[in-house]
This record gives sequence, C-alpha cells and structure tokens, in this order.
Amino acid sequence: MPAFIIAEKCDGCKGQDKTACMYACPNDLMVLDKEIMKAYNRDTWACWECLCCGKACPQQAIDLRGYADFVPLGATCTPLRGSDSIMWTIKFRNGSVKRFKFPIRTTEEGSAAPDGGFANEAKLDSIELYTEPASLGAAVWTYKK
Amino acid sequence: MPAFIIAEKCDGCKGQDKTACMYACPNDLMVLDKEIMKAYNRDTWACWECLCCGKACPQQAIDLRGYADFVPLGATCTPLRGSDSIMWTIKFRNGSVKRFKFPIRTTEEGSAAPDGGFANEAKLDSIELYTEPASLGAAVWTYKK
Amino acid sequence: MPMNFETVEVTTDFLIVGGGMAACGAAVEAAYWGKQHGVKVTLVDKASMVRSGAVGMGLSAINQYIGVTKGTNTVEDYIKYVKYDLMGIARDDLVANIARHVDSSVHLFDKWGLPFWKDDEGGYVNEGRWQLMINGESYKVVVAEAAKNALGMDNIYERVFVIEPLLDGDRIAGCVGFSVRENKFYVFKAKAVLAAMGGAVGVFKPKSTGEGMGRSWYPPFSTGSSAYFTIKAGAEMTCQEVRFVPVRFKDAYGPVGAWFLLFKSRATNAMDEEYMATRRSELANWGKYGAVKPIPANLRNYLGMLDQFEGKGPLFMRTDEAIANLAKKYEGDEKAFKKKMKELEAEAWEDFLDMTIAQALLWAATNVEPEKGSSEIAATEPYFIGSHSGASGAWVSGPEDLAGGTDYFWGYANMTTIKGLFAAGDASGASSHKFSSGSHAEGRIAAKAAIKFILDNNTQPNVDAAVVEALKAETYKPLEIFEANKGYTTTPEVNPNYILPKMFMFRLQKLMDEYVGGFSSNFSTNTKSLNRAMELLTFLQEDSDKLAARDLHELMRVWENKHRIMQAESHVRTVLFREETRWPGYYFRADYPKIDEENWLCFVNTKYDPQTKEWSVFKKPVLNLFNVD
Amino acid sequence: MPMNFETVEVTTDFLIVGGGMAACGAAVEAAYWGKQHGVKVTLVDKASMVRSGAVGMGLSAINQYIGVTKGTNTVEDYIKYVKYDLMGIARDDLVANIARHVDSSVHLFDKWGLPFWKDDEGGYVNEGRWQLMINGESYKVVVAEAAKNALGMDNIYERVFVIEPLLDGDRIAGCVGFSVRENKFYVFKAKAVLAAMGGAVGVFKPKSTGEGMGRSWYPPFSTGSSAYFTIKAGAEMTCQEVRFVPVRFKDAYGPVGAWFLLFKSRATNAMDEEYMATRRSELANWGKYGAVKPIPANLRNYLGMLDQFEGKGPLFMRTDEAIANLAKKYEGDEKAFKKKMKELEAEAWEDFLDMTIAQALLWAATNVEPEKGSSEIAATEPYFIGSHSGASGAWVSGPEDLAGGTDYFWGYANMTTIKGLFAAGDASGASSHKFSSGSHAEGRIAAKAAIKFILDNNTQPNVDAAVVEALKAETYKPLEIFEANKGYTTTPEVNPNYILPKMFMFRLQKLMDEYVGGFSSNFSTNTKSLNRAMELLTFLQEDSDKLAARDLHELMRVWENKHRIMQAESHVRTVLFREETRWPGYYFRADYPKIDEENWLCFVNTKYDPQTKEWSVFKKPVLNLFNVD
Ligand SMILES: Cc1cc2c(cc1C)N(S(=O)(=O)O)[C@@H]1C(=O)NC(=O)N=C1N2C[C@H](O)[C@H](O)[C@H](O)COP(=O)(O)OP(=O)(O)OC[C@H]1O[C@@H](n2cnc3c(N)ncnc32)[C@H](O)[C@@H]1O
Ligand SMILES: Cc1cc2c(cc1C)N(S(=O)(=O)O)[C@@H]1C(=O)NC(=O)N=C1N2C[C@H](O)[C@H](O)[C@H](O)COP(=O)(O)OP(=O)(O)OC[C@H]1O[C@@H](n2cnc3c(N)ncnc32)[C@H](O)[C@@H]1O
Ligand SMILES: Nc1ncnc2c1ncn2[C@@H]1O[C@H](COP(=O)(O)O)[C@@H](O)[C@H]1O
Ligand SMILES: Nc1ncnc2c1ncn2[C@@H]1O[C@H](COP(=O)(O)O)[C@@H](O)[C@H]1O
Ligand SMILES: Nc1ncnc2c1ncn2[C@@H]1O[C@H](COP(=O)(O)O)[C@@H](O)[C@H]1O
Ligand code: SF4
Ligand code: SF4
Ligand code: SF4
Ligand code: SF4
Ligand code: NA
Repeated sequence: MPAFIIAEKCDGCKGQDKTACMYACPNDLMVLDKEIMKAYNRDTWACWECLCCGKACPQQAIDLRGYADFVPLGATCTPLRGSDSIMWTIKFRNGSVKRFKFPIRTTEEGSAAPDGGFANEAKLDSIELYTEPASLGAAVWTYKK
Repeated sequence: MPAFIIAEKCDGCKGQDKTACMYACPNDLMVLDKEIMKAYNRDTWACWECLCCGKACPQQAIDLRGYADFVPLGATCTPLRGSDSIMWTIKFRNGSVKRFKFPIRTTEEGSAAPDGGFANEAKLDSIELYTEPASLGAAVWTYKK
Repeated sequence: MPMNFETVEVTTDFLIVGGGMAACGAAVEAAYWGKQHGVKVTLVDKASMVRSGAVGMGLSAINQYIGVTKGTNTVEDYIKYVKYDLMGIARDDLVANIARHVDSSVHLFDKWGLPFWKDDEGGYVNEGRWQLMINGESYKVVVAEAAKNALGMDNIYERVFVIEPLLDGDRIAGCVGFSVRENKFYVFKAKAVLAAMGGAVGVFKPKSTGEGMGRSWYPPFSTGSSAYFTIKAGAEMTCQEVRFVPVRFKDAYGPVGAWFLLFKSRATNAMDEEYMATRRSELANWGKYGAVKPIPANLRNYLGMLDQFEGKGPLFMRTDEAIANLAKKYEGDEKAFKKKMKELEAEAWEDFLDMTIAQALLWAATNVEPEKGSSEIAATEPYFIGSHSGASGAWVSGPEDLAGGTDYFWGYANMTTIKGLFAAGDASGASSHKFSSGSHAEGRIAAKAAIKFILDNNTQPNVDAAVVEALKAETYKPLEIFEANKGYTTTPEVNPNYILPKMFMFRLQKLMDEYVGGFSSNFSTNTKSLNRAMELLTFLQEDSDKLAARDLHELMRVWENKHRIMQAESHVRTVLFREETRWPGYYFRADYPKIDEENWLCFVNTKYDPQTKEWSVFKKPVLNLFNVD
Repeated sequence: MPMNFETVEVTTDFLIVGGGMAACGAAVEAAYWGKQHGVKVTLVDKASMVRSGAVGMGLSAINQYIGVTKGTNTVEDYIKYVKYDLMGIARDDLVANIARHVDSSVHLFDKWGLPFWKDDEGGYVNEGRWQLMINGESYKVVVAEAAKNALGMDNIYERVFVIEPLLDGDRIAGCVGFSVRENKFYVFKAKAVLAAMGGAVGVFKPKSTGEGMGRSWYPPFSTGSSAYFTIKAGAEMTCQEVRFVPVRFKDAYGPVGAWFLLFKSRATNAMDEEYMATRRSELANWGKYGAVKPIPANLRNYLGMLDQFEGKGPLFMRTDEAIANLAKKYEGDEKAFKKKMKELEAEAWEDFLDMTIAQALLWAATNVEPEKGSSEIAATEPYFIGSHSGASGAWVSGPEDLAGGTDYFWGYANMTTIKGLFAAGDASGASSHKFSSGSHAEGRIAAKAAIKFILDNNTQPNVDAAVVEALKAETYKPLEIFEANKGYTTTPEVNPNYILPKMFMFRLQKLMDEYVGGFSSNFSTNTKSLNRAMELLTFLQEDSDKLAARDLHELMRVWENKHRIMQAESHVRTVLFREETRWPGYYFRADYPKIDEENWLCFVNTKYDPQTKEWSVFKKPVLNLFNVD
C-alpha cells in the first residue's frame, strides 16, 4: 500500500514551508508540488506504508493502496489519530467493516520530561545511568566473582 | 542493455511518418518525441536488446547500455548492418576491442520468391505442400503399416 | 486520449493471426492455394513482420532439420526423439507431419537468401543430429520477405493487436483487435482463422527483476495471445502443465545448444564435478526415459538442479576446455592452430551475436574471453511454448493419412476443436521440438488445410454486431478507467480505483513463482500451494476489470496481461490435475514426487466454456500410431 | 540543480549521529551530563526524529525487559538466552551491560506517556518471558519528545544525511553530511561521535521485487550507514557474517512474536505437520544450542525451511486454532465468550496496526479474519541489524566493572577501536537482542561514556580542510555526473556514462541473493559462489564512481547505496572466512555444512584500512566472563 494523496482533500498544508507529510515521512518521500499546491509520493516503491504521513495530515488526505505486488484491490485501512488514541477503520475487500480504537499516549503532548520524574543519584564515574537507580527500581547489577 | 538513443545523432528520421526504429521494434518501444524530433525508448524494462531498432537506424544513433541488473558498465557491442553482412565491434570493459563480420543474406534484398524457384506439383488434396516434393528433395513420408 | 475510435471492418476468407515463423509459413502456402481457388488471405501482426516474433533478433541455428535426402535420419527417428524428450507425452501424428515437411521449409530459407554454414562439399553443417548452423542475423527478415511477397502488403495489417476471437456458434467467425498506433478498432471477419501468435513469457517471475526483466530467453513480446485466443474460443487445449525451463548462460540467457553439441563442452559444478556423470544413477528413477540418448532436456536440467539444490552451484560451461579440445589437433602447427583458434572464437561470439546480443555484451562487460575461462549456466524461469521443448497449445487434428480413423483426426490438419480455427507453431500443442523451421512448416500445413476447410465450408459466418460493440467497449475500457479516476490521486501509479498493467504482471508473476513452482520455489509445488494459487488468481482475475491504461501502448500491455493470466490459470489447473511428477527439471509435484506411468501416461487436456466460464480438465490417451517406442 | 552548496560548519563536543532509539537514549543521557559538565551535545538525523528509524511506525511490544524488580528474571538469565540464541557467539559484558540498564529505559517510557498493557494488579503484561505488550503506535513520538526536550531543537539537525566520518589520526574528529532539503553541506566537528544510524536493509534482494519492495520487515530507510561509517573510520567490526532472517507473516511481514508467545499459536506445513515437532530430532545436530529453550531463532527458522525445501510449504500460523484455545475456558458463558473473542480479535489486529499496517491491509484485502482461518508465514530476506536477532556491528569496549582486565575493555563503554567513536543500537555488534528498549539503554550507556571520554580528552581534534573540500566534491559528484551526461541520451534512465542508484541497488541485491545465499538460493552459498560474489562486487564498487543523481533526494539514494555495498562487502568477506555452518536458518555454507565448535566458537572480526583500502579478517575469542554456560 504505498501512501497516496487524495488530490481533492490536500490543501498543501495551506502553503506552509514544511507540509505535515513532508515533515513526517522517515523516507523523505512526500513532496509538495508547488504549482498545484498539493503533495505527492515521489517514490512509491520505497514506501514502507508506515502511514506516518497520513497520521499527521490535517486534511485526512492520505490513504493507502495495498502494494500491487501482492495486495488485491478493494480494502482500506484508515487511521484517525487523536491526542490520546487512534481509531482504525478497516474495510474488507468483501465490503465488511471493522473498527478498532487503541490508546497512543497517557500524557499531554510535549510534556515528556527527560528524567521521567525520577530523581538522579548517578555520578559520572558510577555505573549508574542518569535517573538510576530510581528509574530502575533496584540497584544496578554487577558481577560478583 | 536496454537500447538508448544518442541524442546528438538522431535526426528523427527527418520527420518521416514512421521512423526506422519505431517501424522495427517488435515490442513497440521506440517513440518519436515530436517536440524535439528525436526518438526515445519508452519502457526500458521491456527491452529485449534485440537491436532490431539499432540495426535499422540510418544514423547509427542507437546503442546499448547493458542491463543495470547484472551488466557492469563500460562495454559496447555495436553492429553495422550492410546489405549482405553485419560487422560487430565489441569493446570490453577493460578497453580491449574485437571485431567480427558475418554474412546475413545471400540474395538481393526484396528478391525472396515465395516458391524459392521450386516447381509445384502438389494438389490441394495431396499430402504435399506447395513446392513439394521439389523443395523437399524426396517424396513426402507417410506411414506404411 | 480521445475516446472516439473508428471501427474498421476487414472481411476476408482466411485470416492469419500473427506474423512470426508459423504465420510466415502459412502466408506463403495460403497465398498460393488462395490465388488458385479464389480465397482471400489476410494477415495481422501486432508488430512489423520484418522483425516480429521470437526470430526477430535472429538465430544461430535451425534446430529441426531431418535431412531426409541424406538418408541418415528418418521421420521415425525424430518421433522417437521428441516423444522421449517429452517423457512419453507427444502426438506421433503431429510430430511426424511436421518432420516430414520441415526440410522443405529449410530448403526454401536457403533459396530465399538465408546463409547456411556449408562444409567442404557444400553440404549443411550440423550442430547436432537435428540442428544446422546458420549465419542467422537476418533469418526473420528473409522469411518475412517471402511471406510479404506472397501476400502483398495490401493484405497485411501491422501494429494491430488481436485481443479476442469472434464466434458463430461452434465455428470461428473472425476476431477483434486494435491498432497500437492509430485510433482504430479492427473487426476481422473470416471463414477460417489461424492462431499463430507465439508463446507466453512473463507468466512466472523472472530471475532479473529490475530493468533486466526485459532479458527473457523467449521474447517479452510473446505474451500468451495464442493460448488466450484458443482458450477463449472454447477450443480444447493440451499439455498446459508442460512448461519449458531452458538452461542458459546465466543472466543474459545466451544459448547453450552450440556449446553442448558443436563445441562438445562439458558442464561442471562449483566443485568441478560433472553432474551429468556424477548424478547419472538418478536417471534410473525415470523409467525408460532416463535410459535414452540424448537424455531428455528436463532430466538434464534435473541433474544440474540437484547440484544447485545441494548448494553446489554455480554450474559452469567449460568453454575454455572445449575450445582447447577442438584446437588440440592443430597444436603442432602454430599457424594452423592460431587460425583455428580465431575461427572458434568467431563462432563462439557469433552464436551469441546472432540471437542473444546481450550475452555478448555481458561477456565484454565482464572481460570474458570464452577460450580463456568458463562461464556460468543456470536454469531460467518457466516459459510456455509449443515449439521448443515445451508442449502447451491447442489440441489439433492430425492429417488424415497419419491420424485418420483415430481420436486424433477430425477433418482438417491442425484444426482445433473449434470449426475453422487452426493453430500452428507455439499455438499448437503436443508436437514439441518444431523450433523455427518446424513452426514454419506447420504454418504451411495448417494454411493448406484451412484453405480446404474454406472451400468445403464456403459461407461467411455471422458476426453479432452487439457482441462486437461490447468487445469494443471492453477493449478500450482501461483508457476510460484511467480517465475517470486519474484525478483522484496525485501519483498516477498509485490509485485505489485501478491497477496498471506492469503491477498487475508483477502480482501474477509473484504468485506463480511462489505457489506454482517458479525458480525461487525450486520449481516445486503441491496441492495446497496450487489451491492457494487458485484463490489468489481468482482475486487477480477479478481485479483485471480494473486494469487501466494511459495510452494505446499501455492498452496493449493491459491486454497482454489479460492474455497471460489465462495461460497462468490453465497451467495451475492442469498441474493440479496431474498427480505425479513427470518432468523433473521443469517442475516437481512435491506431494507426488514420482513418475506414474500406469495412471498418467496420457495427455491432460482442458476446455473453457466461454458461455459459462467453466473449465473442465480431463485425460486423453497417448496413442502409439507408428510403432515408435 | 545549482552546483553551489553552502558549507555549514557545526562545532560541538559530542555529536550523536542518528535520531532513532539509541540516539534518543543518548540524547537524554548526554544532555544531562553535558549540562552538568559544560559539554555541548548535538544530534543529526537524516529524517525527523518524531518518526525516524525503525520505531517510526510504532511497535506493539517491547522485546527486552528483564523485570529485575519482579525478581523472576536475572541479568544472567538474559545473557544465557542471548548467547544460546546466537549459537554461542555473543559478548557477555555487552549483553549484561544493556540488560542491567534496560528496565530503567522502559520505566522512563512509561513515565513519558507510552501506554503499557497492564494486568489487574497494574503490572506490565508479558508477551513472553522478556517481552512486554504495549499500545505502541506513538512509541517513537514519545521517546523522541523526551530526547528533544532534553537537547533542545537548536542542537538538533534534521534532514541531514551523514555520509562520512572525519578523522584526526587515530581519533574521530566529526563527520560530513548534506541536507536533503537545502543546498547545504554540513561539516560537524566533534570531540566524540556516537554512530547510531540503525541497520541495513536492501543489501539482499527482497522477495517482493516490484512496488512491494518498500515493504521490507525492517525499514527501507535503514541503509547501512552505521556499518559504513564505522568501517570507513577504520573501526574493528564484528559478526559481519551474522545476518538476521526473520520469519514473518507472508508478504506484508507482520510480526509473529505475539502469535507464538502471547497467543501460543502453532505453525504447521501444507500437510498439517508441525515442523517444530516433526523435525525435532534435527536439533541434535547443533550441539548444546539445539537443546535449550527457547530454541534459537535460526534453528526455529531452519526446521521450517527444511519443510519448505522439501516442497512442503506453505507454512501456516494457526491463528484460528490459537484463538479458539484461548477462548475455550469461556465456552460455557456465551456473553463472556463473545467478549473474550472480541478482545482477542482486537489484540490480533492491534498487533499489526501498531507496527505493520500493511499486514492489516493485506488481511482486509484477502478477507482474512484470524479467528476463522490460518495465515501464511515464511522466512524473509536477510537483514543486518545489531539489535534484534542479528549481531553485526562495531566491536566496542565493555564497561570497566564487567570487562576490565580482559581484551574486551579499552577504556570507555561502547567505544569502538577508534578513539572517541562510539556505537550503539544496530551500530554495535555482538550484543544481540537489545531491541528497541535495549538500544535506548545502550545509547545512554554510550553517551555517558562519551561524555567521560570528552572530559578526559578535551581538545578539539583537527579537521583537514583539504579533506573536507575533497569530501564535499565527492558528495555532490553524482549531481555533476548527471548534469554533464544527461544530454547524451534521450532517456535519463539509460545512459552509458552513469548508473542511477535504484539500478545500482538492484545489481547489488541480485548478486547477493544469487551468490551469497539469499532466499532464492535457499540461503545457501559456498567458496566458489563467494569468490564470484567478490568479483562482481568489485566491478560494482568500481562502478559506484559513476553513480548519478538528479536531485538531492536521489543524491541521498546514491549515498545510501554506497553505504549498503560496504555492508555487503564486509558480509561476503566474513562469510567466506568462517568455514562452518553455525547459523542454519540464517545461512548455509554448503561446503562446510556443520557447526565446528573446536575451530569456530569465536568471533570473526574485520578491519578496513581507510588509507590502503585493504581489509583484514581475523578471529577474536568468545570469553565466558560470568560463568554463564
Ligand atoms: C527467442 C528464441 C527462439 C528460439 C531460440 C532462441 C531464442 C532466443 N532457439 S534456441 O533456444 O534453441 O537456441 C532456437 C534455435 O536456435 N533454432 C530454432 O530453430 N528455433 C529456436 N527458437 C524457437 C523459434 O524461434 C520458435 O520455435 C518459433 O519462432 C515459433 O514460431 P511462432 O509460433 O510463429 O511464434 P513467433 O514468436 O515466431 O511469432 C509470433 C507472432 O505473433 C505475433 N503476435 C503475438 N501476439 C499477437 C497479437 N495479440 N496480435 C497480433 N499478433 C500477435 C508476433 O508479433 C509474431 O509475429
Ligand atoms: C522495524 C521493526 C523493528 C522492531 C520490530 C518490528 C519492526 C517492524 N520488532 S519485532 O520484529 O520483534 O516485532 C521489535 C519489537 O516488537 N519490539 C522491540 O522492542 N523492538 C523491535 N524492533 C527493533 C527495534 O526497532 C530496533 O532494535 C531499534 O529501533 C534499533 O534502534 P537504533 O539502532 O537506534 O536504530 P533506529 O532505526 O531506531 O534509528 C536509526 C536512526 O538513524 C538515522 N539515520 C540513518 N542513517 C542516517 C544517516 N546516514 N545520517 C543521519 N541519520 C541517519 C535514522 O533516521 C534514525 O533516526
Ligand atoms: N546437452 C544436450 N544434449 C542433447 N541435445 C542438446 C543438448 N543441449 C542442447 N541440445 C539441443 O540443442 C538445441 C538447442 O538447444 P538450446 O540452446 O538448449 O535451445 C535443442 O534442439 C536442444 O534440444
Ligand atoms: N544539547 C545540549 N548540550 C549541552 N548543553 C546543553 C544542551 N542543551 C542545553 N544545554 C545547556 O543547558 C542549559 C539550559 O538549557 P535548557 O534546559 O535546554 O534551556 C543551556 O544554557 C546549555 O548550556
Ligand atoms: N517461537 C518463539 N519462541 C520463542 N521466542 C520467540 C518465538 N517467536 C518469537 N519469539 C521472540 O519474540 C520476540 C518477537 O519476535 P518476532 O516477532 O519474531 O520479532 C523476539 O524476542 C523473539 O525472539
Ligand atoms: S499533510 Fe495532508 S494536506 Fe498537508 S500537504 Fe500533506 S497531504 Fe496535503
Ligand atoms: S507511508 Fe511512511 S514511508 Fe510511505 S510516504 Fe507515508 S510516511 Fe513516507
Ligand atoms: S531510426 Fe535512428 S535516426 Fe531515426 S528516429 Fe530512430 S534513432 Fe532517430
Ligand atoms: S533493442 Fe529490440 S526491444 Fe529494445 S527498443 Fe530496440 S528493437 Fe525494441
Ligand atoms: Na530457491
């Protein structure tokens, strides 16, 4: 299923410098065609179908078409990613539909504090890493002969 | 080695309706780009490298670049097809060169008479084909129980 | 892409579909008898005849020549050779009919201008027992020239891709096709039709899967049109399970025949063992077929594959050793030796340059000089071809004098089970080893019989105008699908509403490779795999309704793939039906690993009902007609 | 394409190259110690950290968690597990170091916001002994967020592709790279550098060779940069012969871990035989490694492959049976049963949706409901990855308390043999089974050690301006080659004066597949094959000078392939060197088909000399440091 862009829905992220899909794609595949102000997937053979692009698109303009090599036509698998959960709609080739919802994070976006709230007792010379032993919940193992 | 066109040499067969390469290619790959009046290979993955195009090109404008899948760069294999023989120039990757010349036909172009000069004695109801037995040089075999 | 296509009607008596070796033979023959009896003959080719079909690049050998006048070989010898080479499965009558006429075609080629190697007495030079050496770069040019001269260009339609047969009840009525260059839809109406559209390449995944996939052994433009056409007409088909897997020089698929037969080269594995010697005892497991000479092609493959499967590859053609052996007798005389070496070198290169230029380029690109080192050989991917060592094709009548009074005869030589529809070359089955020359001869046989059929049935069959209109709509539907949906996405290659033919082909090839015994499955399959293949093929058949094309060229690719998938389906059905392994080296039924003479020394035939779209698969007997055993 | 590229110099103390799991761990750790000690930390990623690397799509499980606090597992248990899983070849010190810290990283993930499955007591839910179930769609988002918060975006360079290390004598001095979005050439100068650019995909030919080649198990954007970078720096490398061949759901490569461990599914062949049972006796041929539980991953593969090679494929994950078994205990109570079935269904789908969306789509497209029928599984193509069940990577120092006094210690944990160059995650070798969590922990280990190194060696290494200029020219040369030659032909894809990266990759993949034991060679190779591979690789290396690019994106593809081929070469050299078959199921040396504990229970290490361009390949001992045997 290389990711493709539904032309009608894409608004080129309203002409912003970086579009959401270009920003997200780990394989640098999404490009904005400035003439029509719409994005496109420049190398569908290199697409991992991770949907990082689609999950980020504010217009829900990105969908998947199963890899032609081995995926029959007619199914879809569409995410709607919110702030704390993701909702999947699965349409089967035979028309039946399933929906699933899964949590994606338990904290506010942007709030991840590097120390996770654990106190630091480690020293640069100790075997403990930053936040250990608190974050470990135990002493750091070492080999006692 | 999909066949490619050396841009500088191709003159689009001087704007004729059918270019020699388009006429020859058994896989319908060669196309004339009317804007620049030069031909190009429209689907290099489907090219058999038969060089039917190149042998026909009046400008020697067609060459081969070995299939990228498995042919190292740097060699060429270039025919010059005359009326009764073909001359091949083989350039190796290491720079050495070989030349070969082989006959291609023993008669004048266009002269092939369907009966090959053999008399016909066959009848529509006989087991002989047109020009047989003369062209066979013997009676037509049949099974004698 | 304008959606307006002119319909061009061509009414003729005898229509030859294809412009290759069989078609060219048919043209020469039909033109003569047609002129004599007032029968109009028309030919249609998807390409231009001068270079169309498998012989377009040229060939360095003519692989079927009996040489009856020399007196050393007989037609019976050839029947025995072919029947054993196909592990017992061949039609004596068809093989005999071709063999008895093939020398005539070869002699005609000679007169037309094809250069033959000649010995000191002016005789042909044999490569092997049945094979003649030629300087064959212009083989097709010369053969097509005679055919064109016979028919006249007015009766020839080039660059028209034939897609479907037209029927009038149980009789053929013509066919439809489209120009790949102009906006023209062709309706050919004919009293008899010869299907001669060659074999099928690209049904299985190729070993080179990038740009190099163009480098198939058999040409990529042989796309199963013959099989599709005869199957869709409802004709009985035979040997659809018999695919051909040639061994070739690795990657560029240069021919091996000259090396084995003319240069008498050995082939050895990575450990320098000669598999034809070390594996010889394995031949005893394949009944009487393992005991003949030459060893059947599939068994030769098989012995090499056993090494490959054990990790003893690569296999090498010992070209250096072979050339050294041939030059040895000149060793005392330095000048003569040098001359001989030069001669052998030129012969080696010509063998490739005449028919597989790519292999010559690969040698040059890897600095190979055959007299100095060995080159790899390997099994390729499977092909469907009635003319070489394959056997798949239509089930056709034998000639009356050879098959009359048996189940193999129903009135006209090379007529399929559909009245007025004939087949020859790769299009006809169970008559292997006809090669270029035999295909030409068989085209002539079929053409002569077709003219007779026409004179016996001299009415123009009805063509239902509504059917033609529906076919026209179906023909161009892929262009419409593209137009209607292209705006939906921003990348034309990825669109949920259609599938482009290249990707469709990849899907077909992958499933055939993995479930039906392609090279990456070690050519091995079983019931469960085959049933899975049927499931996936069914999805793919359904999705073929969504094939899209952006221009006429791509439209041809769409139809080529619709043709291919039909060949694929008939193959899967028949491999499933034949519960034995008869051709190890071509394919293995892992769940039935042995040959079973008692139950399966028979043809497996199929029939597709164009009305109900149902298939039947059934046995047909192998008859021993001429006491050749 | 303008040929003017601005040079941007970034001078820092500690440079983290990569933005994946290991790099994110390093960022968090280094930011803290850096701040404390005035050490500047900079990170550069070819993509954007929020979704870069192998975890970008998400994961449904964390595969390394000891759970030390629970008291059921110990670090020693994990060492044993890893060492046996790799058939004896692992570094006790490195595995132990990661294992003793990994729980800390997992607990941080929990705090940062990653949702874990929790049991009724609020404890983590184990998938298997070492694996935790998560709702992991945003795994990377959360982990990257902490890293970014730690470093600050001013210290992060995204969309900069790092191509080459810079050296000052025997010490790392930084690296160069280029922006894939702007005309900027980057020169990073640093006192220490962490290589954490992930594994290598696409070195071997993939099983899907059309559009579907994007669907690799590991991501197609992991292209061997770690291996290239450390090799080109002259660092000693280890386990380059150990490739990982995962078994996955067929074609879309959905994970199998949850099915085997959580759902307790069986796998059976086309004849409904369970290969793990029917082939069990084969395990005895693999010494003590065949006798442990769990059976090493490569041996599990091997047993299934034996069925495949015999034509008994396909193999099936019996999902329906597994789900039925799990729901069985609710059978009396219809409501509870239905609820359980719904729950299991959602779990099954989430497993794919979290990390392999394509597999969910394939299920939907083929109307598969896992509770109603089985799905195929199969071995994939080989991958190079130091973090999962592979082991290839740089040879790094252990920590002093675990490795001190042995050959495994040279001063700083996770430092390569090049001063100041560290490696973690897929980039470091001989410490398999670190997975996402262990990679994060290892990144932290390496970062902390790197800060120490910097404080101990607090001088800015020299960077030779001429070297930088030469590298800049080399970096952009593919654009110039294209510009200079594009006018020669009328099809940009075919030009004798250059090669485009996609085709270059195909050539690499084909030769690796065919000569170095890819899937189409049944994962089997031998001396002759490997030598042939070296010949062809040498041609390809030479041709890499002619790689061309049409834009910055394609320039990245060029460099990715220059990186890939280095991984390929070190693999071929080491497979050739190790004269035994130690990891059947990953690869077979057909000429040395057995394990040879006496001679080969050792590491095979390599070193490339950047000056002479020569390789050396040699043995290094496997030390038993902690009495784990
Ligand atoms: C490709 C190839 C072929 C051979 C060999 C090596 C190689 C590399 N070898 S060696 O391996 O042993 O080396 C042989 C050899 O040396 N000697 C020999 O005698 N024969 C060899 N062949 C076999 C012969 O070529 C073969 O037996 C005959 O050509 C078969 O004749 P025929 O059945 O007529 O097929 P064709 O390919 O020639 O012609 C097909 C025609 O159909 C046209 N066509 C196809 N689809 C059509 C459609 N839909 N509509 C309209 N037209 C549509 C084609 O354009 C063509 O005109
Ligand atoms: C893809 C994948 C991975 C896993 C799994 C399933 C699937 C489908 N499975 S399961 O199979 O078992 O199901 C695991 C699982 O469920 N649980 C688990 O814990 N780990 C699994 N992994 C393994 C882990 O993901 C893996 O161990 C770690 O991610 C390894 O971490 P690290 O070594 O940091 O690699 P990375 O891929 O995360 O990051 C690489 C970074 O480098 C960047 N980069 C690369 N080249 C660069 C260059 N030249 N210049 C600049 N930057 C440049 C990348 O952008 C990225 O930031
Ligand atoms: N080893 C062999 N023994 C006998 N006949 C062969 C051998 N190899 C090729 N041939 C025949 O030579 C011709 C050309 O072979 P090929 O090049 O394999 O198509 C065909 O008639 C083959 O059957
Ligand atoms: N990546 C880094 N490397 C080293 N020092 C840093 C880094 N990020 C922040 N600092 C130091 O920490 C101080 C506070 O940074 P911050 O907490 O990001 O606002 C800054 O003044 C820096 O000196
Ligand atoms: N059959 C099995 N037995 C034991 N462990 C397994 C099995 N299958 C997978 N695993 C482990 O489960 C985790 C995920 O597996 P995978 O999905 O194969 O990457 C890894 O830690 C594997 O080693
Ligand atoms: S993120 Fe969505 S709206 Fe924005 S450019 Fe990409 S496809 Fe268009
Ligand atoms: S699915 Fe993934 S790889 Fe494909 S375009 Fe979207 S983000 Fe990029
Ligand atoms: S035949 Fe030659 S000159 Fe004519 S269009 Fe083709 S390439 Fe150009
Ligand atoms: S080499 Fe042959 S297939 Fe290729 S373009 Fe020329 S004529 Fe066509
Ligand atoms: Na295989």
